[in-house]
This record gives sequence, structure tokens and C-alpha cells, in this order.
Amino acid sequence: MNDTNAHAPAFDPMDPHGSTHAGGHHGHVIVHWRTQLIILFALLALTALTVFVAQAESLIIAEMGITIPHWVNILGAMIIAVVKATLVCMFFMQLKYDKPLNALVLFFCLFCVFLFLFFATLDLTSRGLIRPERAQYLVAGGTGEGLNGTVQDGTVSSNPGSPRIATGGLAITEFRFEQKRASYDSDRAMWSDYYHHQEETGAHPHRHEKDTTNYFALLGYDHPERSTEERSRPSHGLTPGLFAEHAPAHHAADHHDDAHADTDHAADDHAAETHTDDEHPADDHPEDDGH
Amino acid sequence: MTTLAITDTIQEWFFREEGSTEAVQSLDAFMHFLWWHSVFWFVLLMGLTAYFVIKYRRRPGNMYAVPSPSHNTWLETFWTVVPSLTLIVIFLFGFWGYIDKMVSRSDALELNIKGAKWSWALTYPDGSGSTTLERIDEGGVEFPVYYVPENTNITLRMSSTDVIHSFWIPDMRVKMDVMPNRYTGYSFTTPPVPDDADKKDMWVFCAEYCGDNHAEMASIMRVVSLEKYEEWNRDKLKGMNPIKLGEIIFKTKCVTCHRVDATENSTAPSWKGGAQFLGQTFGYGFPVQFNNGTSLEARDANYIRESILNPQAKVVAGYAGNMPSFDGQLADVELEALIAYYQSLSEHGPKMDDGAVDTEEPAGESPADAATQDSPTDDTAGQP
Amino acid sequence: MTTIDTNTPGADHAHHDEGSYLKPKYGALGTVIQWATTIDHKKIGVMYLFAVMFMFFLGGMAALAVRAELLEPTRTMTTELADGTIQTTITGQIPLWSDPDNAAVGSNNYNRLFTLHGAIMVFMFIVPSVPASLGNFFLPIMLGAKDVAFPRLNLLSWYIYVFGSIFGILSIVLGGVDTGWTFYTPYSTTTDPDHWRVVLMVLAAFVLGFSSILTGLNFIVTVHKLRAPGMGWFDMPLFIWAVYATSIIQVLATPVIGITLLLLIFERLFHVGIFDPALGGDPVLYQHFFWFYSHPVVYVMILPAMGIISELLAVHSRKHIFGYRAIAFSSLGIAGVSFLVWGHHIFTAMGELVSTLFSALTFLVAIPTAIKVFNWISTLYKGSIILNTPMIYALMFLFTFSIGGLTGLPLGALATDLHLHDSYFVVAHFHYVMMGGTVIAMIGGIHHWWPKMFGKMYSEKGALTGAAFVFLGFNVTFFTQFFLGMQGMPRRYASYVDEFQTLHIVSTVGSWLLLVGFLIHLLVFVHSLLAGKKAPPNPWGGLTFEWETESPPIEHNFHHEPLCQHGPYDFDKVVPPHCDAKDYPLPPQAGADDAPRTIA
Amino acid sequence: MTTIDAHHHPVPDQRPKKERLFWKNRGHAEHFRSHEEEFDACKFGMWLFLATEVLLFAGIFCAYAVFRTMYPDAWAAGSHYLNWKIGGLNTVVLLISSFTAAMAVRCAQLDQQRWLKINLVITLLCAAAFVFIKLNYEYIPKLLDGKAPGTFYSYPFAHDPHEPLWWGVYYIGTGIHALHVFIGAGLLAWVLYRATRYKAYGPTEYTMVENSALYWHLVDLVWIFLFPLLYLIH
Repeated sequence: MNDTNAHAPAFDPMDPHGSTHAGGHHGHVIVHWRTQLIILFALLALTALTVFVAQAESLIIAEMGITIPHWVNILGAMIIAVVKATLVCMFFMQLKYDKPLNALVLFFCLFCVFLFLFFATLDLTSRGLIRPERAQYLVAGGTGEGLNGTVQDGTVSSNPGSPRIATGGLAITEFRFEQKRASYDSDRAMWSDYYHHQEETGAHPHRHEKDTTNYFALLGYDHPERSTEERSRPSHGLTPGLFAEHAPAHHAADHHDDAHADTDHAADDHAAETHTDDEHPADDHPEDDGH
Repeated sequence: MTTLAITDTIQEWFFREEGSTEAVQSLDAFMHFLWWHSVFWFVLLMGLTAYFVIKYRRRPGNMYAVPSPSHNTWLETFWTVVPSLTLIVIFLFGFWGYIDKMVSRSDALELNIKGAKWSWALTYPDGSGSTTLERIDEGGVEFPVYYVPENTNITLRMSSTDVIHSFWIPDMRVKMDVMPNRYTGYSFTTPPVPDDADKKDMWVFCAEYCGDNHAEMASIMRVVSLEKYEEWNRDKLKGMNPIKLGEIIFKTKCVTCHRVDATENSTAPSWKGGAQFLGQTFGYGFPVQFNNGTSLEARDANYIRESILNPQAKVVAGYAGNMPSFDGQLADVELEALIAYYQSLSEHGPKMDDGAVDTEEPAGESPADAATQDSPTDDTAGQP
Repeated sequence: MTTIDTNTPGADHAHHDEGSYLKPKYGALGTVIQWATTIDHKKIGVMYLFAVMFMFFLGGMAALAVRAELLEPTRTMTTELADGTIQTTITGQIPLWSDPDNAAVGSNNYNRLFTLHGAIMVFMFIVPSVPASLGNFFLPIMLGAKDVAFPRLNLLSWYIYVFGSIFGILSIVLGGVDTGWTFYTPYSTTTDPDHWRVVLMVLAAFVLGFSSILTGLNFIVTVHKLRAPGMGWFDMPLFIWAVYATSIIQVLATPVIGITLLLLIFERLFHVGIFDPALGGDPVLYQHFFWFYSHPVVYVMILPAMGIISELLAVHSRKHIFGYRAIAFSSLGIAGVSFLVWGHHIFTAMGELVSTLFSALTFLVAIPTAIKVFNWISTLYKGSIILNTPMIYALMFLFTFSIGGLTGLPLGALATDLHLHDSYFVVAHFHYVMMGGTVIAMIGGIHHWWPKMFGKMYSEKGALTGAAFVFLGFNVTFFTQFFLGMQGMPRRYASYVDEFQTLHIVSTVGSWLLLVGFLIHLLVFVHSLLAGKKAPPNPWGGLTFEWETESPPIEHNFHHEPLCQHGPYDFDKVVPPHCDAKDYPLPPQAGADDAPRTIA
Repeated sequence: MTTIDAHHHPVPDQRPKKERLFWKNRGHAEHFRSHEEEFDACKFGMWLFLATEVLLFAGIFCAYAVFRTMYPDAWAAGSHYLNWKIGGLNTVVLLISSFTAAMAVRCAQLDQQRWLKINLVITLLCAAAFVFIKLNYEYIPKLLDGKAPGTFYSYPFAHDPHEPLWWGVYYIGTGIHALHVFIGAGLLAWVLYRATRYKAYGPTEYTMVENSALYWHLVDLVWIFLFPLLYLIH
């Protein structure tokens, strides 16, 4: 620690911390504005770089079909973030010119953060080491089954005022999907609304996994894939003109009927199937988790 | 001889009896080692303390402390390194014993344990559950009994339907938490049945705090000879009177909350016909008023069945309705047995005429139906 | 350490006209206001002392009720039912808790009682106990400072403590929570149908955490910046070292419980799902979060107690502490290692790899702890040991803490932990360390510093009687529980199988002995305050700065800024201040050139 | 040996507040030996407090890391819902504000009262802009879509059953960060008020400016990590 003062040859017992030697504020560094400005620009440049790296990585994968391991993406972003953080700490927060004690505080605290992240993540990812079934989740997405207050009819639980809802054994995402589907006359109308909404909000319309009849293609979008753990897909904004070229005038329901007529045979089968479903939306809905 | 006697006494104080399998004995031996190790250090340290306190107590002639070094690098290094070495040994012993419990043998009998508030459900590899219930002690409390064959490797695959529980068999010196979201488990070898008895009972406790009746979440694991186990396995449910079977199931699964007389219940209505609870009358055949304003002329089998499988569907007026669902935990025959038992407790019970065991499933029961028929805005409409 | 008085008249004696910090000012109401708005670390320390003692009393009552319930193997404590049925109770109904509307939910008084005991004892008593009371009072004085670095922050953290405690007590009074003090999910997120009781209790723990953080931060800065002239790091009393290490843990670990409890509150109010298996969250993640704080925090509880013991043993045997640097560094070592071992609380919930790593790391903690014990015992060697109350408590600490430490070994070893985890063995181990360690050291410390804090001596005879009861009662209560645990008694059980009853009865009788011991201590303290002899400035012949001021200290602690001229434990070189040289003869070896110095 | 004179119990300053708080008239607290020591103590205290803040956020980062490992697909899908342009804009806003906060310290050190105020005002404007962008372009549209945490989640077209969890981490992480933006802005506003009203900060008295700026930089630091984690990593 900083006991060097106390044992230095020039130790003054009247002033163990050397406060008078420092003499007013001459120990404080006034950082030049130009330095700070340079740091600001460096930070902005690094921000641009990190965005570029992320997008480029997506593009490379999508265009060239090279699968870059997922950790490369994370590592790149994190290295840049660490560089940026270091710049902020060193110059804006003036650790470079400060007493080393303050830096020590930061380092020790970061060390604790590391320990925390490391062990917690390690445990939650290494449970199946000896017996693999222990690592698996019993139910994907969770059902809430068995937890206090779960009910089967989609109403709020017995805990008054609880935000907990019961989904009848469905994951909450599935449950909402089913609710939505039930509120539409047909699946087609629902999907049409979905794509329309996606376009309005400027988000990229991914094909939804539930969209088995490929209304996506029917509506003229042809960008069915999305990012997964293994492979990144470019996000919105990198395929300019995607909507402009392909976006059909799909807002009216009759348009869908037209589109429907043009679909290939396989899609037609699917569609027919779904149309039957529309009468009793829930009956045939596949229960993914079996609960 | 004396050493042995001392060891036996310690064993008795520690674990009440001799360890019954090899694994347990080796763990006990480890515990004995830790004990003697601790005794050694404790006696050494306290002996020194007592000696110093007596020898150097303050007396008129001993007002000041005799100067002595306040630091000795060699001594301090010595007493840092030596205990550290013993710690390494202790760690290694602990590690071996642990891995032994975690790895299952290839020939192990896999038992599926499901923890729920506040009972254990055990399923055998053939899919049958354990429904034997026996009076264990004079305290008047009855516990479910799980039969397991002797000298057999057993692996547990455990999960919970609600909160975290912990499956502890003190006689096997092992426990593991039972999680609601994933499987956990451990392995052990069942002990041999003692020569002078035809069975060996081992307690099973829930060790992780799980709420109101945490302390009542106990069972018996009964070790019997292989022949007896197979015999029991065959005769489990054969020809059992449904009312009798219902009573057993009641005492396995329902008794933590429900009672069959009007005096002792604390959390839930009694099953006794005409029992009073929260201003409502309960029991088969009695009328019932629900939270949502509807009512039923008489509790019938359909209603009972729904209440077991989907307790929140119709909640009695004034009642919080926190009964867990038993959907998936009961076989159909068991469900019917429960209904039969419920009926037998009421004067309105069946005289063999009103279709008591009506197995037809009520319409609109399936979860998917329920989920989709309610639009989001209607969420509260059907609430009990 | 001395304050050298050269009798310079005038300005040098700026504080000479000041009276004791306890002297009331401006009438009764004025005094109350003055205490409520004080930024004097001594007054804040005293307020903390009384507050934590009150909490200890509350938590202790709950513990006695828990023990009384366990006299009988069957459950004897139930809620009154809506229809008026009521079961035999030993402890009697607690009227506020009999909530007829909720009878159907099966509210269970026993579970509320042990939660109350745990939550109060951990969050409101033992975490703030030594650092916030004795630490607040003596840390600045021992450093020769006038106050802590940020006095107003100190007052703020006191009020945060008060508000946090009010939240906690409110939650208990208005119905209680039955989660256990650990708030394990998903039980804690599903148990309370009205939500707000659990939320209130969690909020209380969250708020109390801030108090802890601010106190720790304040102490660290104080130690760094406000040491007296001449006081290097290794001239500090070991109590300061211990509190310093404690503060590091408080500052670095407490924020994690902050975010944990915040997430738990979000979980309850918005059902976010991070800890909820129903939404893909993980309940064991909560346990990681929780123990990342709650394991280091047991060292927040025990480290200051170890600091007290270092002081007591040295002063009351008039002996330079053995291995000063080893003890100082082992305090820091424990603080550092404490962040590496939290997993040993959840061996039964974790995967095999991490369990093994944590088990190995856990044994690292044993090393600095063992070093401390060896050094303490070596300090007694060739000392001049007086068996007064503080010293008796220090020796008692060595006894009980050794048991507590050694019984930690089977809990750190994996195979045995699988058997002992969540059993009474853990309960006993924990109480041997926390009560046999911290509480006993704290009582010793209070006796040691009582004359300084309140300017009154206490009755030695009475205090020794109390100590005897506490020692006996404590060991009877908790030693039996080791056997209970090994034999298979799970913790948090309101009813149990019959074969455990004998040991439970012994344990309960022990708890009554403990009660008697504490009541005797209470009487002794009350008697001392009302009719105690006036205390001299330095009744024990201590060498640290607090013994250089008056008893009780003046408002600004010292008449002159003190100057550190010798180590805190140089009993063989210096006659303690305010002590007569003939009572403190120095050994002949002291040498002519290093002549003994007498200080008025 | 020498007698060390204790600091005198100061006679309460009778001057009006405006004069007392003027930076040239500020002394140091009685229990410190010098102003320098007090400054060091305050700054050290602030760093310790920042350490606690870092560990507070560590909890959120830990939850993020754990669930990212467990449900990578949900995380990939989740980050696709976020627009990196908005996140990037907020990053730029915060970086600029961090720069002006650092410049405010410099201005205080050099007694440039006018520029001190200007820098503080810019910082505060950036804070407001950050919150506005966050609310208007992120929180509100997303909540209207039903992309809410936990069981409040009502967006029907999720790709992965664990997306509600992603939104939980997203809202808690950015929400607690936003809370810190408010606290930091409050501190800086307080500094601005005192600088305007009392000229309270100057070359020998700028502890408060420095510490508030440190806090503000921490807000920036956290965002530097949140931005790539939430918006960029697919």
C-alpha cells in the first residue's frame, strides 16, 4: 500500500502523508484540452470500428458462406470495448495522472468481477460433465407448471396482483402466439399484419418459424434466415433496397388471396391444412413441450 | 480393545449405528479421521492455552511480561505449511468420496424421484409408483414407503415440480438438491438386510427448506431381499379395493394439506363429508359456491377430478386456491381410487347408482383449448 | 503512542475546555436533537451499539421460541384457524401473526420465526455489529483522528440502517415472511400471496446493504488518510487492520447482494424470470449471486471479532502480540480469499467441476485463520495474564472459535458436505463461528472498552458470572447440534422423528442458560451506567490511542493531535499513559538508552 | 518533542452563504490536516464508490453472460430486434458528454467559470438527449410491440421461447444504467447550480466537479460495454 511514505528516509513524523510536501495543488495534473479531444475522436472512431466489425462479420458469413466461430464476434467487440474503457479511465478519469491507489481499487474490483463471472458461468455450463442429462433443461422455455399459482386457462394466478400468468403449459412466447392467432380469422391475415408491421417499424422481417406455409415468400420477402448461435446473418440496414424492390402492396386482404393462388403445390398443401386449422385454431397446434 | 470401544462409541454418537455399506463405512472412516485430526489440534491448542494461562497468570511478582520474541519466521512458516498439507489430504479424500456418489454404475436401478410440496413421488423403471403406506412409529404419523432390493446399485434421477427440495438419505450419508428445471441425482448401493430382520428402513428427508410443511416431507426407503422386492413388485396394486387404494394415495400425496376429520387441518378443507372450512361446507355431494359467482348443486366426480387435475378451474368462494395441480402425477386408476375414497367419506356417497366413477373427460379441458379460447383481453373473465 | 503535553499555554489547548462527548447540551429536547443530528463518530457508534443490541434481543427472542418449539417432536406451533380451532402451543400465539383471512394459506409460525431470527441476526445485528458500533467509536480514536473521513456520510449510513431496519421489522410485524434469511428462489418468489411482505423484507436487506457499503467506504478512506502523524501501516493496532479488511469486503461484495435483491424484487413485481425456472431462468444462479456476497460477508462478521481478540489478548497479558505482520496480512488474506470460496454453500446444487474447484479453494481460508489462532496462543507465552472479563471472553473465543473452525473442515470436504449440508451440523458450525466467534468477541470487546465509552466501570463479579452462563449455555446449546446433524436431523424442521428428541431437549435447556447469561450481562451494564465507579482513563494499561484520552473521550477525542511514537503493543518498552509506573514495571532488559517513558 | 497543535475549533463563519461558498473562501473540514488531504480522501472515496457501482453492474453482466451461454439463439434473436444505429447514436452522445465532463474539470482547475458552465450544460443536454432517444426510439416502441420482460411479454412472434428473458436482461441492464444517468445528471446539475450561484469551484476547490465527472464517466464506461453486448453481438 502507500506506506512508502512512512518508511522513506525523508520521513517527517509530523506529516506522515507528505501532505505539506505536495504544497497546494501542484500535484494535480491539468490535462490539456487537445489531449482530451484526441481521446474523444479516438473513442468515436473505435465506436465506428466496432460497429463495422460486427456488420462485416455478418456480411462475410452471409455472402461468402464462411462460418466464423461465434466467439470471434464476441471477442472482437469486447477487445474494442476494453480499449475504449481503458482510454476513458486513463484520460477522462485521469487514472494515468492519478495516485496509483485509485487504479488499484479499480483493478481489484475488476478482479472480483472476473471471479464472479467466471465461476458463475462455469458452473451453469458444466453441470452435465459427468451425467449429460443434468445439463439439460427439462422443458424448453419453461412452462410454469407446478409453480404456485399456475392455472390452465390463461388467467392470472391466485396471487392477487401477481404478474405471473399461467399459460396452460405453454412457454410464454407460444402462449402469446396462440392468443394472437386466435384473434385472427385466418393465419394469412395474421402473417400479413406481421410483415406489414415489421416493415413499418423498419425492422427486418425474419421469417417466423411458425410460418410453415411460407407466407413470407408469398408476400414477396425472400430473406428467410436469421442469426443463430453458429452463424450470423446480416441485420437490417445492410441490404438496402430489400424492401423497396420486393415489398408488395400487401396491405389488403384480397392481395393475399391472389398470392395464394400463385403458390406452388407444396405450399398450397400447407396452406390448405392451415385453413382447416383456422376453424379450431388450437386443436391441432403442435404442443412442442408436451405439457 | 479400548480403541475399538471408543471408535464404536463415537460411531454411535455420530451416526447412531454402524455404516451398512462399504461406501458409507469409508465415509464414516473419513469422518472419524477428521474427528481425530480435529481433536488433535483442539487439544494441542487448548492445552497450550490453559498451560500458558496458568503458568503466566499475573501475580504480584509477575507484573510485567517476561520479554520474549514477538516474531519467529521459522516457527510461523512451520505452522503455516504443516496444516496446509493436512488440508490437501482432506480435500482429496472428500473429492474421491464425492465422485463416487456422482458416478452411476452401469447396472444401476434408476429410480425417478419427483419432489413436490410436500411429498416425494418415486417411480420405478417399469413406470409404477410407490403406493405402500405404513405406520412407522408410535407417533401416529404415517409415511410412504419405497421398496428397494438389497445390495443393489441405485441411481436417482430427481426433479421437482415447484420449488427446490433436497433428497437426503442420512443412512447413505448423501443428499442432493432437487431442482425444478433440470435433473440432478446421485448413486448409492443399498445395504444388505440385517440377518435378524426381514427389512431395513432408511429415512428420507427433504433438506432444502421448501415451505409450510417442509418438516413433514419425509418418507421411508425400505430395503428388502431381492425375492421380497420382486414379490412386492408383483402384488403392488393387484386386486386392491379402490377405496383402500384411494386411502393410501391420499396418505401419500394429499395428507400434507388435507385431513379426513374436521379437527386437525390447517391449510385446506377436510375430505370428510359436511366438513366446515372458511364458512363453506365440503364433502362429496354437498353444494358449493365458487369465486366467480357460479355454484354447483352437488360436488360430483367430475368436479373432484377437475379439482385434482386443475385446481384453479373452479375455486371455492373465499378460498385462496393455492392447491397445486396433480396432473401427470396420478394414473387413471389412482385418480378413480381417490374419487372412490372421497365418496366413501360422505353420506352422499354413491349407492352404486349415480355413476360415481365417471371417467369421461369433460369438454374443453385440454390446456391448449383453454389457452387459445381466451383472448388476451378476456384474461380476467374466467378467473376463479 | 503518546500525546506529549508540553504545557504550552493558550492556543495549543484548544480542546481543553471541552467536556465528555456524552455531556448533555441545551436541555432534554436539545440533547435528543443533538444526538439525532450528530456527526460525531462516537455518538453514532453508541447509537449503533444500542440498536444492534436491541436487534440481538429481538433475534434472540425468536431463537428461544424456535428452541421451545423443538422440545416436542411434533409440530406444536400453528396458526389459529378461521373456524376457531387452535392447537396446543408452547410459545403461545403471536397475535399479530394470526391472520384469519390467510388461514387457508397455511401460514406457519415456526417458519416465520426462524426467518425472523436469521434475517434480524444476519442483516440487522451481526453485519453491522462490531464495525458499525465499536469500529465507529474506536477506529478514528485508535488512528488518532478527530473523526472518520466523511462524518456526514457516517450519519447517513446510520439513518439508512435505521430505515432498513424499520422496513424489516415492519415486514415482520405485519405478518412475517417464511422464506428463510437466504430468500432462495423460486420459493421466495412464490411464497407470499400478498407480495409486499417479502418485497419489504428484501428491500430492507437491500437498504441495509447501502449502510454497510458507506460505512466500509468511510473506514477505508479514514485508515488511508487520517492516521496520526508518525503512524505507519504497521504501527496500526490489529483491530484497525481487521476492520480495514472487513471494509474492503463490505465495499466489494455488498453491491452484488444489492443487484441480487433488486433482481429478486423485479422478479416478484414484474416476473422477469432471471431466477425463475418457469421462464428459463435459473434458481442456482440466484444462489451464486447470493453467496458471492453472503460468503464474504461472514468474514465481515468474523474479521472485526478477530481484531478485537488481538487487542484483548495483547493488552490483558501485557505482551507484544506475536507475529504482528502475520496477523495483519492474514486479515487481508482472508478478505481476498473470501471472494473465491462462495460455492461451498451450494455443493448440493452445483455441477461436479465447479464443486471440486470451490472445495479446493475453500481450504485456502483455513490457512490464514489457523495462522491467527497460532499467533494468538503464542502471544500468551510468557505474558502477564490477568483473568478479567475481557480476557475470559478472549479465551472463550479461542475455545469456541477453534471448534467452529475445525468443524468447517468436514463441510469444506465434498463427500462429507453432501451428508452434512443443510443439517443441524451446519447450524451448529455456523453458530460456533458466528456466535462463539463474533458475539463472544464482541461481548469481550464491549467489556474491554466499556469504561472508555461510558466512563464507568462495571461489576467484575457480575460480568464473570454472566460469562460462565454464556459459555456453558452456548456449548450445551450448540455442541449437541453437531450430533443431531450427523445423525440426520435436517435444519428448519418444525417437527422431527422421535429419536432426536433427547438431544433437542438438551439443546433447548442450553438456550435457557444462554438467556440467563445475557440477562446477567444486561443487569451488569445497566448497573454500571447507573451506579458504576468512575473509570480512569486507562484501566487496563493499554497502549493504543484510545487510552490516552479521557474516559469518556472529549468531543474532539484528543486535547492535542496525538503523535505515534511506539507500536501499539510495546508493553515491554513503554509505561502505558495515565498509568502509574510502579503498577507497570518494565522488564530490566529495557536498557538505559531506551529508557522507559512515563506518560501522564 | 514538538507539540502538535490541534486545529482550532473553527469559529462559525458569519459571512453570507454566497461569500462563504466562493471557492477562494473555502477551507477544509476540521478533521483533515490540509485541503490537499481532504481532496485526496474525497477522490479515493469516490473511486471506492465507483468500485461498488462496477460490482453492481457485474450482476447484470453475469446474468447476461450466463443466459447468453445457455440460450444463444434467444440472444441472437433478441439483439436483432435492437437497432444498432440508435444504440450507436447514444454511444456517441455519451462519449461527447464524457468529454465535456472532463473538460468541465479542466475549466474548474483553470478558473474558467464561463466554460465550466458551458461544458456542464452540454453534458446535461447530452444526458437529456440520451434519455430521450432511449425512451422515444427504444423503450416506448418496443413496449408497445409487447416486447416486455418476463410475463409482461406479449409480442406474439418470438423466434425463441427464451426471448422474454432477453428482454428482462435488456430492460434491467439499460434501466439501471438509465437510473445512473439520472443520478449522474442530478449531481452535475447540482454542480452547475453551485457554480452559477456561488462560483463555488475554482483552482483550489473542485472536488465536487471532479467527483461528479468521475461518476459520469462511469455511466459512460458501463454503456461502452452494454452497447456491443446488446446491440452488436448477434
